[in-house]
Amino acid sequence: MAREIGDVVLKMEGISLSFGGVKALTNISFDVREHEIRSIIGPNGAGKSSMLNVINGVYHPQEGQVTFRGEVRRDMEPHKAAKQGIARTFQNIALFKGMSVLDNIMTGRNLKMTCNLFQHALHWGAARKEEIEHRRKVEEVIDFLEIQSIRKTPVGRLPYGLQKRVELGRALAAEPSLLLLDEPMAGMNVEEKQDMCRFILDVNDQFGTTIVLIEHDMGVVMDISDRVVVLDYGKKIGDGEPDEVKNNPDVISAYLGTSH
Amino acid sequence: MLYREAGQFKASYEADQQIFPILQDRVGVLLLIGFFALAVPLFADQYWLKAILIPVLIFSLAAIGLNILTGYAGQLSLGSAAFMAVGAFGAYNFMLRIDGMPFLVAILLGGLCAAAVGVLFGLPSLRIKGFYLAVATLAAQFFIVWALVKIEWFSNYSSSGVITAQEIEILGFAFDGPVSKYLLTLFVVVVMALLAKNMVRSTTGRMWMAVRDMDVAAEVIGIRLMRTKLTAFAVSSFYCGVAGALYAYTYIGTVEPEGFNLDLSFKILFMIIIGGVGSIMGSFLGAAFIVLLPIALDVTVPVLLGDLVSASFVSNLQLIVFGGLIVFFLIVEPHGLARLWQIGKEKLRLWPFPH
Amino acid sequence: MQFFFEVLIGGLLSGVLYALVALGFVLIFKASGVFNFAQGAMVFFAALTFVGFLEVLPGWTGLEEGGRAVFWLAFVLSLGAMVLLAIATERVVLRPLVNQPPITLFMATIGLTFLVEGIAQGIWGANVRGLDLGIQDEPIEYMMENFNILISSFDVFAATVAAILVAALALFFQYTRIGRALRAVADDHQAALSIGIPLRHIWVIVWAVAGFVALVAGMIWGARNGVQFALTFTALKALPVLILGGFTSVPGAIVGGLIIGASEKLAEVYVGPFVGGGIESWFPYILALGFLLIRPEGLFGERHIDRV
Amino acid sequence: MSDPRGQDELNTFPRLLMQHAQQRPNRPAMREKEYGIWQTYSWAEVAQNVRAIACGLAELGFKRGDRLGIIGDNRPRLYWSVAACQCLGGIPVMMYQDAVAEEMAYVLQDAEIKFVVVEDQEQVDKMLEIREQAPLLEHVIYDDPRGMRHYAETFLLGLDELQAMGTAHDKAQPDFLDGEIRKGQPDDVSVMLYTSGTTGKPKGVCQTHDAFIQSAKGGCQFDKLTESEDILSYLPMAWVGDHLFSYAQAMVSGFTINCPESGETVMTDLREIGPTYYFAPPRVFENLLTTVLIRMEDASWIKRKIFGHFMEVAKRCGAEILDGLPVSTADRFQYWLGNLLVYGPLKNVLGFSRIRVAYTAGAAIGPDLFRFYRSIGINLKQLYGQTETCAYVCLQPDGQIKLDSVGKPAPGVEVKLAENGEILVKGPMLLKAYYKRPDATAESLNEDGYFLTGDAGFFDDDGHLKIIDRAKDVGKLNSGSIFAPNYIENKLKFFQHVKEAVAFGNERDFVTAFINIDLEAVGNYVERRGLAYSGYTDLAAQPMVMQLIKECVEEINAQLAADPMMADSQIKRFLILHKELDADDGELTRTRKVRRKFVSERYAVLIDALYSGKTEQHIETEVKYEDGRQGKIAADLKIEEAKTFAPQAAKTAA
Repeated sequence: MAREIGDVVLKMEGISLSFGGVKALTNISFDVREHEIRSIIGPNGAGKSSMLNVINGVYHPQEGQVTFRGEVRRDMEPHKAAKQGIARTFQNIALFKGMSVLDNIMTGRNLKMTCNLFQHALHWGAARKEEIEHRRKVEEVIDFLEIQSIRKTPVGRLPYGLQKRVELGRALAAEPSLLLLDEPMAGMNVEEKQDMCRFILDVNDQFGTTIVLIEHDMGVVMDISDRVVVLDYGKKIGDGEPDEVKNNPDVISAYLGTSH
Repeated sequence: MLYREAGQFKASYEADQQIFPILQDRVGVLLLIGFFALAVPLFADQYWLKAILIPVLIFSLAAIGLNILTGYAGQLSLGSAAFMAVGAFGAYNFMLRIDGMPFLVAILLGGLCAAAVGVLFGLPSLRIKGFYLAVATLAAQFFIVWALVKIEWFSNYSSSGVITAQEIEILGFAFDGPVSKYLLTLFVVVVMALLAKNMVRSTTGRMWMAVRDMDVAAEVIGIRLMRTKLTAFAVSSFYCGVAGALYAYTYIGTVEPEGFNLDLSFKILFMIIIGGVGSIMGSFLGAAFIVLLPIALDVTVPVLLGDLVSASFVSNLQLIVFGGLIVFFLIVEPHGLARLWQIGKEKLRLWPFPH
Repeated sequence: MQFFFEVLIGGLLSGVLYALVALGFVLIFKASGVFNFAQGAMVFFAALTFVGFLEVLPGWTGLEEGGRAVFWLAFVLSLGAMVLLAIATERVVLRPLVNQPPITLFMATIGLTFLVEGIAQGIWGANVRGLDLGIQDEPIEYMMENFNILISSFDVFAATVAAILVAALALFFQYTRIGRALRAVADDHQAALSIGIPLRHIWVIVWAVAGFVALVAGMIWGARNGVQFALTFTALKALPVLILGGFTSVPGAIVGGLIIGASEKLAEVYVGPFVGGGIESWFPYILALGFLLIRPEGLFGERHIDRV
Repeated sequence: MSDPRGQDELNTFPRLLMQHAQQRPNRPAMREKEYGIWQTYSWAEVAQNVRAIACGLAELGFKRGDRLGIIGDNRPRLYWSVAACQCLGGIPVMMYQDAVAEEMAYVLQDAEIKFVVVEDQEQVDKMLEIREQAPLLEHVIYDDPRGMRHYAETFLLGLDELQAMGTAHDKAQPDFLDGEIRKGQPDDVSVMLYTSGTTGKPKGVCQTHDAFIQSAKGGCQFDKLTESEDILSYLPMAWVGDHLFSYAQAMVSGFTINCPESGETVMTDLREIGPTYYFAPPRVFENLLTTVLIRMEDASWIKRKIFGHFMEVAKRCGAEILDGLPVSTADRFQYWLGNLLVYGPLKNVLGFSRIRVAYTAGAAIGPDLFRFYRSIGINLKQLYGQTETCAYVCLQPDGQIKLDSVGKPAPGVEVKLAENGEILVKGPMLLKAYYKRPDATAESLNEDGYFLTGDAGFFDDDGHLKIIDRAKDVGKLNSGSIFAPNYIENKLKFFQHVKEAVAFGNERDFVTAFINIDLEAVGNYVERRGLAYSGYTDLAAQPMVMQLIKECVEEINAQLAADPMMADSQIKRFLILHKELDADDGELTRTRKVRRKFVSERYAVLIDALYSGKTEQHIETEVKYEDGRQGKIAADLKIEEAKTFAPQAAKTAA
């Protein structure tokens, strides 16, 4: 009854990344399997966000290689990653502030839209049909995330929790096969967290989307992840199923060392 | 107050995604167009047509062009006038050098020339942002004006690059009077405004705005920054180019490259700031405001202050008022007249409630 | 070859003046993050105010026309006017726009340009005025005789003044409390606030210093070419300098100014004739643009990493 | 009446539906706000879908006479399930979607339900929870498949799959369903609606096709409803009113019902649709008015002035203009101006600008509230009816609106009063029976075939019925005149400062009352006068509050004195209770009705004090807090005398 965890789709091998001499990631390797929820945890500054940025090509690692669906990617550009079906959300909400919820989510479908500028200008025939067809898809996302009542609200006016939801919506609109979530529950209250958890599980379950998740809330991570990678100061100190990781002495000391 | 929206429900996405989803707006806009197309030619005198309505329309078009680039795609440009010049000289040369060139095709080709030049000067936008880019567009401003003066071929070897627009004839009908020129301008501007509105409310527009609001996120969802920015440059310059061609053909008649100087570029920038950055409607409001303001000052100041003031005082006053208004709008209403209009409309929709 | 050096040195010397205007930009950008398009207008305003005072002061005070006293009094008064302008700018433009995106502030300074120009001409009139600083604008005989190179003593004077000014500013930034505070603000507004530096004061000071630089630049330019509206165009000359040198670098402004000054003159003389002349208006921009494509952050600018 | 009728006559709902599908196939039958737009279903589409669901149900083994449970919000497919069930000769049983699982279990058991159609996962979970208690339950069909992927239970089935099955079945045997529809008879039970019942367990009221069709027809003729009406269906499907307005009347007239997107968006959806025909309980109208007034408070003074002025105008002549009464030209002009500036925009913003007929019922509506809506030109009317009478007994005719009556007997309805004042009704709309409760059925219908409504009332001189109280609550004062506690309490509750009231007087010399103040309204009132208070008990004990309530009571007394039947019921003494009456403490029912008996026992000492002439009484009361803890509230309550009026004197004073 549970979803089938499949083969490895994403493989990170010996990734090292530094900014002007400061090492952000040191020789990190791990893999992500089809349909699984894979969490990356670690104290602040452990290099979690940098890891996501390497996966979808915002940062280019100095060493190591990333293999996605059998293809080795060097100097991957973010928009090419998007084309291959990788979508993501950001730690600090990166919505398009001047646009409505609907338009924000519509942008998520830009890769699937094929009409050109001239067709758009005329807004007739194919362009119009395409717009409507994708609006329908976007409405499904809106329905899925239960944000019907705010669909035409400018995102800047929304409370934080809802903005995070809209950002997830924009990522989902692309119908990604790999979804990278950077602290989707940061700054949320308990109820919002529960909702977000439910959405993440539903996405994973209903669409079979593989998810790489960065999250601080240990309870949530241990609950919903299939496997967890633990980073500390840019190095991998643990990797495995939640229970395994929980009892890993390195992980415990890293957490005790920082949080107390 | 005037709005009666209850019962205007949308049963299809077509209906929901109209440019004016509210019936009263649709009617209002049609009435407005009808008024300007039918009533104005009957009643307006030559001065109004030549000195106010035609320039307002042309500058509106140029402002739409700049708004596409700056307001929607977020790339600041200080060279709009130069692209107008390219359009004007382009159209002139097509008319001059190709026999039987239809006028409308010539201005579109003029616009395309401007678009090509726009893309060329837009190339730096791939690597540079913000002020740097604004400065780069100044290069376009200076270089283009210089080239049009110095390369005499463009002006058919006239002195200091002055060109005189040919007669306009479409399907055998000569557009020689102010009324016919006005109607022609109105037609082109309305059609192009509609096309612009369509662009900005479709994927193209959303990609522009995405790049404007947060380029990193835009790239991550698959938007190609280069292509998007260059498209904005091309479309924007095209609009400016067509506006420039109209400027030469239906407004001034005889133009020189120096007429398309930095001051004109600033004027267009002011139009979108005062009219509303990121609004097609605001482009019209801003153009009308900037064209009418000096006229209003010219008329009212001497009346109010009598002979005390000299002409130079009025022109300084103009500078001060322009400058002051820019600062004022940026502080008080950064989205300009369009936002004021929108707020007013919102109030009417919610009347009698305040919010 | 002599001709080449003449052109080069002439270019470098006018480059010094570009650098002076660019310096005003850099100061303000460093301290308040504002790209001050009105710097050119400030130069015009300062010069016009100065000559204006030179004209009216003898009548008001009975001091001897063209005398030293009038000169210094006019200088001090003009400086005062620039301080007032700085205060007014902070109060009317900067404070209400605090926390707005930089591009908005940039556009506001375009508005400010118009305001300042209008006010300057409104007060002093729009006539072209001459300005005599008492420095002869004639070739230095020594250079003439020994190297057969024509160099104006005025240019040398201007370069010297500019050099002194730059050095003074560098010392000011490096060794005074206010200077350090200014640098702190440039690095991090929040941090500056948290160590108790009143941001508003900093802004006023830095705009006043930029006003002072504008005054000096305006006097030199004005003495050379007459005090006229064209002074505002100095700002347009300074922009490519900034691109070249980087918005935040004082040395960049100076080196950039020299490069632009020299190359524009050389280009005008050696390339100009082949394309019809008058390329001074755009050549610096194209040069800067070409440079920009290679090094987007300018000569001395800091590379900026987008954090996501 | 029970003779089998002609097969083609439109005397059952399935036949009506099929008729619409032929006569007006392309007119919208239903709309639902979904995915951002109003998804529209034509009559032909509805018929098609209903056929599919019906055939699917038949495939699953649904038989004639079986009951089909239906649980969920107002969704088109749930309405279709109602019709589908009726096509097969089954009996739909709608349940309140917010009911807890146990309450549903009771209905499932009582109605012996084997099939249920539910809206979503939430309801499926409830079904799973009570499966043990409802052993008969065989199939649970869900409308929205969201989240249902991992439910492996074999008795679960998606409505999509059911429809697919049904479509195939209908294709294979097109005559099957037509045959089933033909078998349907007008006096078959068409629906079972459970009454909430203040006492005892809920009872299933069996209504026939004929009853609902006759009631719907009567109502449609009465208000001249056509196929072009739009109604917003947002009230629970299990409630008789929704079944009459959104189902029966739509089926009879062929108009369009509109389902909102969700509970949160009802107001927006209402505004978008702008219904022409609208129903809401008084509570909704009251909340709406409150929001209007609150929102107006933030308006600029000039707007408030305009609003205030034209509201005065409306008060003066609005209702009269609506009723077509003569009004001076000056007032007409003012009203016209007001309509332009205030009423029109206001109705538009609320979504009421297209309303032709609006009804309210279910509880007494305050005369000011009622008048407000009528005065701004909304044709709001009252009706009277019960589940047992298809919510169809009395209606207010256009142009003959009295604020405190429920109108005249509806077409085809006979109304008479029993000796004790109880209202008895007879007509085609009466229930067939209470399901499996012959005792209750017999009790509620007298030998002449009249239904005992349990309400007491009287006819005024124009033949309008006035409801005064529940018949069993109506008592007599020692003076022999009638004592109707509810009537008095309702009048008190129309004051915004009074939240709840309990009147006493049966077999006593005079009337007394307990008052619960409205914490928010009274709190605001005293705060504006600079008084601080700490909680309800403290607030209730403030002399200023006592004075405020006293004024209310005296105003009521003046009104009562004006009515010869009620003049003796003036409130002589009252007190303000030290705690709010609470359902958790058993003082109120879950539907917030006062449990009179319980209250009078619990506070017997207070009642004694009211009648013994004391001016103060100490009381200690046990309470249950929200978190389940027990506590005590003690207070010394002041007892106040109110001014009463002589019947004659009051006439001139009032």
